[in-house]
Amino acid sequence: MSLLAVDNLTVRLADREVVRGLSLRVESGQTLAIIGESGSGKSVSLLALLGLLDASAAAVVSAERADYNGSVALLGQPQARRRLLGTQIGLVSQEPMSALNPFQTIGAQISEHYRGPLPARQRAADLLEEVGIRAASSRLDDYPHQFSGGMRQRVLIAMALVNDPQLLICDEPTTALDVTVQAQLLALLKRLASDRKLAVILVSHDLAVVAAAADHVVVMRHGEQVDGGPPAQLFRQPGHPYTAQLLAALPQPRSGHPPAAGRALIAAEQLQVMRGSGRQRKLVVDRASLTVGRGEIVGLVGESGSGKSTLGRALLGLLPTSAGSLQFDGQPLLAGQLTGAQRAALQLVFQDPLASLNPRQTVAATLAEPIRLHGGWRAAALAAQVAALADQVELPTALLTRLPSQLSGGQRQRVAIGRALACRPQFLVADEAVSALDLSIQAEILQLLQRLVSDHQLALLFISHDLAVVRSIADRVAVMEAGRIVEQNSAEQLWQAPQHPYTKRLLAATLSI
Amino acid sequence: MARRVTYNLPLLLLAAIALACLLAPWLSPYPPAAQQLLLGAQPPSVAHWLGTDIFGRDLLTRLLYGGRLSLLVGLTATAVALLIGVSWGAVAGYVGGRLDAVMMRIVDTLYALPFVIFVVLMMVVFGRSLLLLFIAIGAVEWLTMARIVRAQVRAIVHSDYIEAARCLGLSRWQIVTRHILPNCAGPIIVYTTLTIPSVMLLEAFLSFLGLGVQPPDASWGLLINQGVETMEEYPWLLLYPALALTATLLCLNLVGDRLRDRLEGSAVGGDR
Amino acid sequence: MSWALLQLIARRLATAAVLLVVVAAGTFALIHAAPGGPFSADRAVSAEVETALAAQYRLDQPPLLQFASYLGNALRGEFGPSFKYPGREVSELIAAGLPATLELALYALLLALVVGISVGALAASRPGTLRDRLPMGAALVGICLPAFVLGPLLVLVFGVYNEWLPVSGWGELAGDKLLPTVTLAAGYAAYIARLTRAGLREQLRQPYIVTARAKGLGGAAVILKHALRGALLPVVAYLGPACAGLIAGSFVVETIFQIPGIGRFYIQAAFNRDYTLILGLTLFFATLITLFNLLADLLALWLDPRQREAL
Amino acid sequence: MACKMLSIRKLNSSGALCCALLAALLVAGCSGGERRVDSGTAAGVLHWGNASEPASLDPQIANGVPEQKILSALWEGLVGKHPVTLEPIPAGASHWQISDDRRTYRFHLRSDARWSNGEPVTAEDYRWAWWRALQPELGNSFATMLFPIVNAQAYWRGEIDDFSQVGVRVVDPLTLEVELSHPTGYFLQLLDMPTLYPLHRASIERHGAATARASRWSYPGNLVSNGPFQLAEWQINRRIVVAKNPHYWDAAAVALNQIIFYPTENTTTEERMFRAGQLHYSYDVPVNKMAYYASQRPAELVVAPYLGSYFYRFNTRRPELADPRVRRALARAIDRRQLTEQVLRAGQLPAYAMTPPNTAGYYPPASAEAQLSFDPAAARALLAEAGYPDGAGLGPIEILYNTQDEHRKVAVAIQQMWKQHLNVDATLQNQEWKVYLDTERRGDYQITRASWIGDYVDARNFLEIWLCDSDNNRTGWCDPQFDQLLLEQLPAATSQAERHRLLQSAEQRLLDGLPLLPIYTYTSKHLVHPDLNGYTANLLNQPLFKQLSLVRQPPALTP
Repeated sequence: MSLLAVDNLTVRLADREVVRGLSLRVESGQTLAIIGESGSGKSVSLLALLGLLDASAAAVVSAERADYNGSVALLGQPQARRRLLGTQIGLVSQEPMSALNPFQTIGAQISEHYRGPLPARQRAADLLEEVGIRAASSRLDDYPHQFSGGMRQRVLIAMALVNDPQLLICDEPTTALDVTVQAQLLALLKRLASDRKLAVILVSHDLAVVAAAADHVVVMRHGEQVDGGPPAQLFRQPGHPYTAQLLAALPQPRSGHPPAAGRALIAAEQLQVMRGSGRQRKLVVDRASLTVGRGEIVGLVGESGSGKSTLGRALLGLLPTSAGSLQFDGQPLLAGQLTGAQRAALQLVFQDPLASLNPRQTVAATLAEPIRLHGGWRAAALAAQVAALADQVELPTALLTRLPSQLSGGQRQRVAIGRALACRPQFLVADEAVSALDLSIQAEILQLLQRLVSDHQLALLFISHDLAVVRSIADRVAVMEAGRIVEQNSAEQLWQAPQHPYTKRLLAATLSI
Repeated sequence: MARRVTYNLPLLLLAAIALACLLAPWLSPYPPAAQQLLLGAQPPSVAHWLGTDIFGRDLLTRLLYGGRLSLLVGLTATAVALLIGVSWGAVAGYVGGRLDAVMMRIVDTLYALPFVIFVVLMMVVFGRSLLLLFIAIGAVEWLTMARIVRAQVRAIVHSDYIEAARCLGLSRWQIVTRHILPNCAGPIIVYTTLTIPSVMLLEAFLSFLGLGVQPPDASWGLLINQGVETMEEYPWLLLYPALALTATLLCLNLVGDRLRDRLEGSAVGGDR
Repeated sequence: MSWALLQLIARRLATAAVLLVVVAAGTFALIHAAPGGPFSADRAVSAEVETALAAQYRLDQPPLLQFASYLGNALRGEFGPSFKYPGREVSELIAAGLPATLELALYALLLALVVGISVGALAASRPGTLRDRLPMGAALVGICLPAFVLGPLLVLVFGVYNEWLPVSGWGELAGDKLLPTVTLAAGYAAYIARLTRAGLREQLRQPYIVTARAKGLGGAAVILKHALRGALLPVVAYLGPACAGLIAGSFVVETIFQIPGIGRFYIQAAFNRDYTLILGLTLFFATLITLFNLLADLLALWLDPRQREAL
Repeated sequence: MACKMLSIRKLNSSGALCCALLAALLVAGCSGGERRVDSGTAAGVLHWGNASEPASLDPQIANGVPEQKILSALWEGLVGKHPVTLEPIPAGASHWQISDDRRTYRFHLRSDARWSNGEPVTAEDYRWAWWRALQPELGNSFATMLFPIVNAQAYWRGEIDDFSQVGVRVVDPLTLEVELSHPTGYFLQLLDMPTLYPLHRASIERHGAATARASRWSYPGNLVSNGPFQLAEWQINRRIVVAKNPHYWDAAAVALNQIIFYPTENTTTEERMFRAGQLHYSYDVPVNKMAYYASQRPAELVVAPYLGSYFYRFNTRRPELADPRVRRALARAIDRRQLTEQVLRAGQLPAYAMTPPNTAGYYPPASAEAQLSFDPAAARALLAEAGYPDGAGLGPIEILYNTQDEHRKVAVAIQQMWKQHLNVDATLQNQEWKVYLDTERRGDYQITRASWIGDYVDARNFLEIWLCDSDNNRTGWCDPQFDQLLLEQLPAATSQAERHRLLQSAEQRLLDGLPLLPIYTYTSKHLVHPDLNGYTANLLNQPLFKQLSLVRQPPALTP
């Protein structure tokens, strides 16, 4: 008998049907993965089942059947359902940075709802140990902000396990984490599932994660279940075009040889960058040397905090360097003393397209600003220029009058790229430019970037933590660890024969289907 | 449509009150100081819609003229607070670093000053000049404004779109005026709508202590204060001014709340 | 941590000390710039008397010297004799009025906090319902109703028309503390209710609330154990301004209810040009507000571990 | 009842608990209303509204009316005043003799007069007190009251160092002889003023120098007085309690056990206290409440003429006001009857002269009313005569008053009358008390509000402020003939009739010169509880506490 059996679940939020006809079966000791892009209703359906949607969301939830362990009707018996929460069912929710109460020690949070016989602190320490936090008992009185993202995710898992539940629901447990941490966490989940005979529901948008962890996969799109099956079978023979489409959008290793690199457009030699002020001032980029040539795409990989964004900004002349030399097109580049032409030639595309756009400016105004600044265009020609720019980044002109909040993620990123292009740049830094995007959109943006590089002979520094993406786009790859570039090679060679142990570790942790 | 009207009711009412006060010289049927001593303290009637005060002055007229003064105090003092607060907060927030630390330290320190007490003292010492009242109240209220603007600017300065603007090569001035200030406008407007009522209340408080505006001028605070003394004999002298003040403050608060909800809604709602 | 905390307190106290000197100087300049002196009266005081008095109170010395000696004495805790009340020391007057004022402000603050937070929490737990709209509407009206209107209204209803509660006094007749406390607290209770509600709504939107609910905690437990702490941060931040407001409010309430506190002294002292009393009271109020701000900051530190970390 | 209301309040459990705790703390019993007057009447404790916190209880420093009330309960001068007629009555002195030239007074002290510590009151106590009163460093603003005594003024000014040259002589412990520089009809009245009360030297010197202002001798436990009551308790801004003095020579006649004085600054609050049964006597009555008491509870409202004049000062140094015709025109354009009856509505009497009528039998010149009465036509004619036909050219005139509602009402009304009858614009300027005093003293005004409350019942007290070098004149008006009448002729007067005639001619000169604009004569108004017996209003608004008693009255029927 299934631990959790759901038939034909429907969720309406404020008169909009967000989940339609979802059916799930979860067995003990098995991991069920729900996969889908943002807005597909995967998280909502689970929260609705558990009654955890915000009261103000005015959710209407119905299902033909939603039984836990064959005994509790989740939708029909809200009191009984609440008793299950935290005892029989554990939830590891999204966003490890904010899913913990910032005002309570983690020890208190873990053991808050503990019902067992052990002393609460003892229990909390044991669990922390189990999820792989070292010196657990000494960290019980620490607050969430004193832990890293991966650690917080572990704390959340420990918290979910406190009453030895039978079902663990993990909502995007690894999304914001570095690859090495991700691998550790997935291993942990696997271990727990087998050790404790746990049933696990894993919600994710990452095919590779799902492939690595799940026994059974459900594919959701627009609130409906479109496909399902064991991952090995599903990913080999997709049952639905959408699944196939998702698979096709996975970044593929770049085929063909890189073009012969021309003269370096931007060249950094032994660059050092400090950040912060006063006592908190520290070296973030340590003696980094890097070149990017015209028409070349250089990938820069590394885990969070390795200094890759700082290096990217330093190369753009946005941050002062404390040592080393930096040349652009043969001319020295000094932050704060850039000529107008240099400023225009060095542009940046950000990770979060929404945050990088002024929320009060329309698309047209955003695109027009750099044109007006650097071109001296006349008003009549301005509209045409903006339209041409939109065309270049494949943005429908109908969207020009909209505000960023009225656009989709991919459209926003196109606007951001268009804005950078408006300056007619020669060197572009894309800082995690596709990390926040859904798989299919990510593929489109990557294509766009590649086309622009070849069309305009741009030099592109592509910064990402996602090695698969870098491999799919970069000609050359530099690996950063703790402020230093530890290895630099052509993409092909790097993947085939990594030299540095860190590179090896990174590659080993990378999941693939 | 009807929903829209009820939603905008506070704003409409506010506009009506402000307009009526503004047009007082043309709207009011009597000169503001015209007394009929023999007709002192008449209850509301056809000739005097809201009755007359103890000097036989038409209360409606007094209320309209008083509203001009109260609103003027509210607006001017808020404008002073706005001017100081926004520039202070914007400079501290944008420049950041040591200057920011020093400027905000000054604000923190000034917070601990008994400003209300100073206003009282100043009103005692320098007599009750309206101008001084504006400046004094404005000088009290700018601190919170500076904090709000600074926090907002700080958040915006570190946002990606400001970095993008800097990367595009915009000058500081262009960045501040085109990108930062427009995005601070929301909280500034909201706080402004909430400052006006608190200023008007402060003026009423000073009136209670006998430190408000000078007769024969009257503010709502002064009218209420006089009304309180005769609330048993001539209740309308308290009722209508209190109603006018409370309604105005209520509307301002409601408008401020709505604005804040809208701004928060747009910031959160766009994301998902 | 505690070392950093001590440092913070020491730094704040040092700033406060400087500030108090500035306050003293400002007040001193202000009152001496005011027309009219402490001894002027309707009935002309003859020149002989005036000189004799000025000499007795050292008003014949240059202002800077006067200020310097005042500061020196103040450091020793001597705020000088009152001008208006000969034979009374300023510290004696403050000591006489302080209990009532402090008690009044404290009760009002307590009442405002208890009522404000519970009403705000109640409203936030069921947003949009009558349980939310009714008290919040009342709170909005409460904010807009000045104490000098509310006070007399309460007095008339509860003290005069129905002789349930005394109309004046403090600690003399049974129940005479109730009306002044309610009068002073009403506006703050209303404001705190609004702050609490807004803060709670904000906190309840945070992801960690879902985590708490996923533990099987009920609505009340989620609010009390998890959301309230964060929601109280704005309330705590408001305590500083509230303290200043309560002191100003005590001027009004003490007048209406005939309460022998120091608030009543202040306005009188300013009108009477009782230089030493004004100075003493202003300094005292400034110290009180400064300390209260510090207390509020420490409270915020206690509530919010992240702020503690940033110390 | 309040308890019930609070408990009904719906709050969540923890909130309700806290609230209940707080309520318990605040109500502490919830016994319902307690009427202080009822318990007070039963215990012989009089609850007395007394306007403000006394600055001091040193009779030679305290100079306010509220202080004077308390002092009169604590002390007794040589001679008292009859509570109705204000005629001199024996007090500290059982009898006295006046010499034929009416310059020497011989007072025989009661042998049974005692200080509140039981020591006898002696003539030396008076002499020493008067010596102290004449020390300038004490800052006694009423020292002038002693000036009728030979050489007192010279001593005070420092022209004489030897106090023995001042006309006060201790004949024997129970006999005090006073020599005046010229006959002074009102001298006996002065003896009832706090400045002339005897002082207990030992108890004063125990607490510091005799002339130190900042002395603690006048605090409870330290203060030794000779009156019907002694100081029992002084809680700042809360209450002053005086208790019956067992050593008082007439203690048997004193009915009250205690009087509690409350500093009721806010008259609105005071009235509510009275209505709620917290006071037997109110210091004042809010104007707006007059009608209610007059019609509903007339027995409790006591309104009586008061020895005080309310007037405006003209600054005669200002060119536009230098012409007496302008001043007269302004004075005649005021309808005082309308002002007092319609605006002020507290029984004030329209005034046409400086001195209130019937000031110890004195009346202002009979022609005064005719000269200043309301006559718009005459006023306009005068104005035209002075060169301002129909008010033209007489720029806006500023009326300066100290910030207070009552003054504003009068000023607003007068402003309107001038506009209506003379077409003269007036602007109103109010200043806070001390600022107003300063402005007035510097002569930086056109017209100011002013008032004068009589210290003793004699017309001279009202007229002397208009002397050329009087500090209280402040108008720049100076009439040598007026000075001469008051300073030279008046002291020489030999009979009451002659004296009154001289005063009348002086007042006539004043009204001819018109540096002032008489407006009304004050009234005193109080709310008096029916239980309070023996209270009668008088011209000086000064009760005789030893005669008051409290007797429970059946509750008045209030409709």
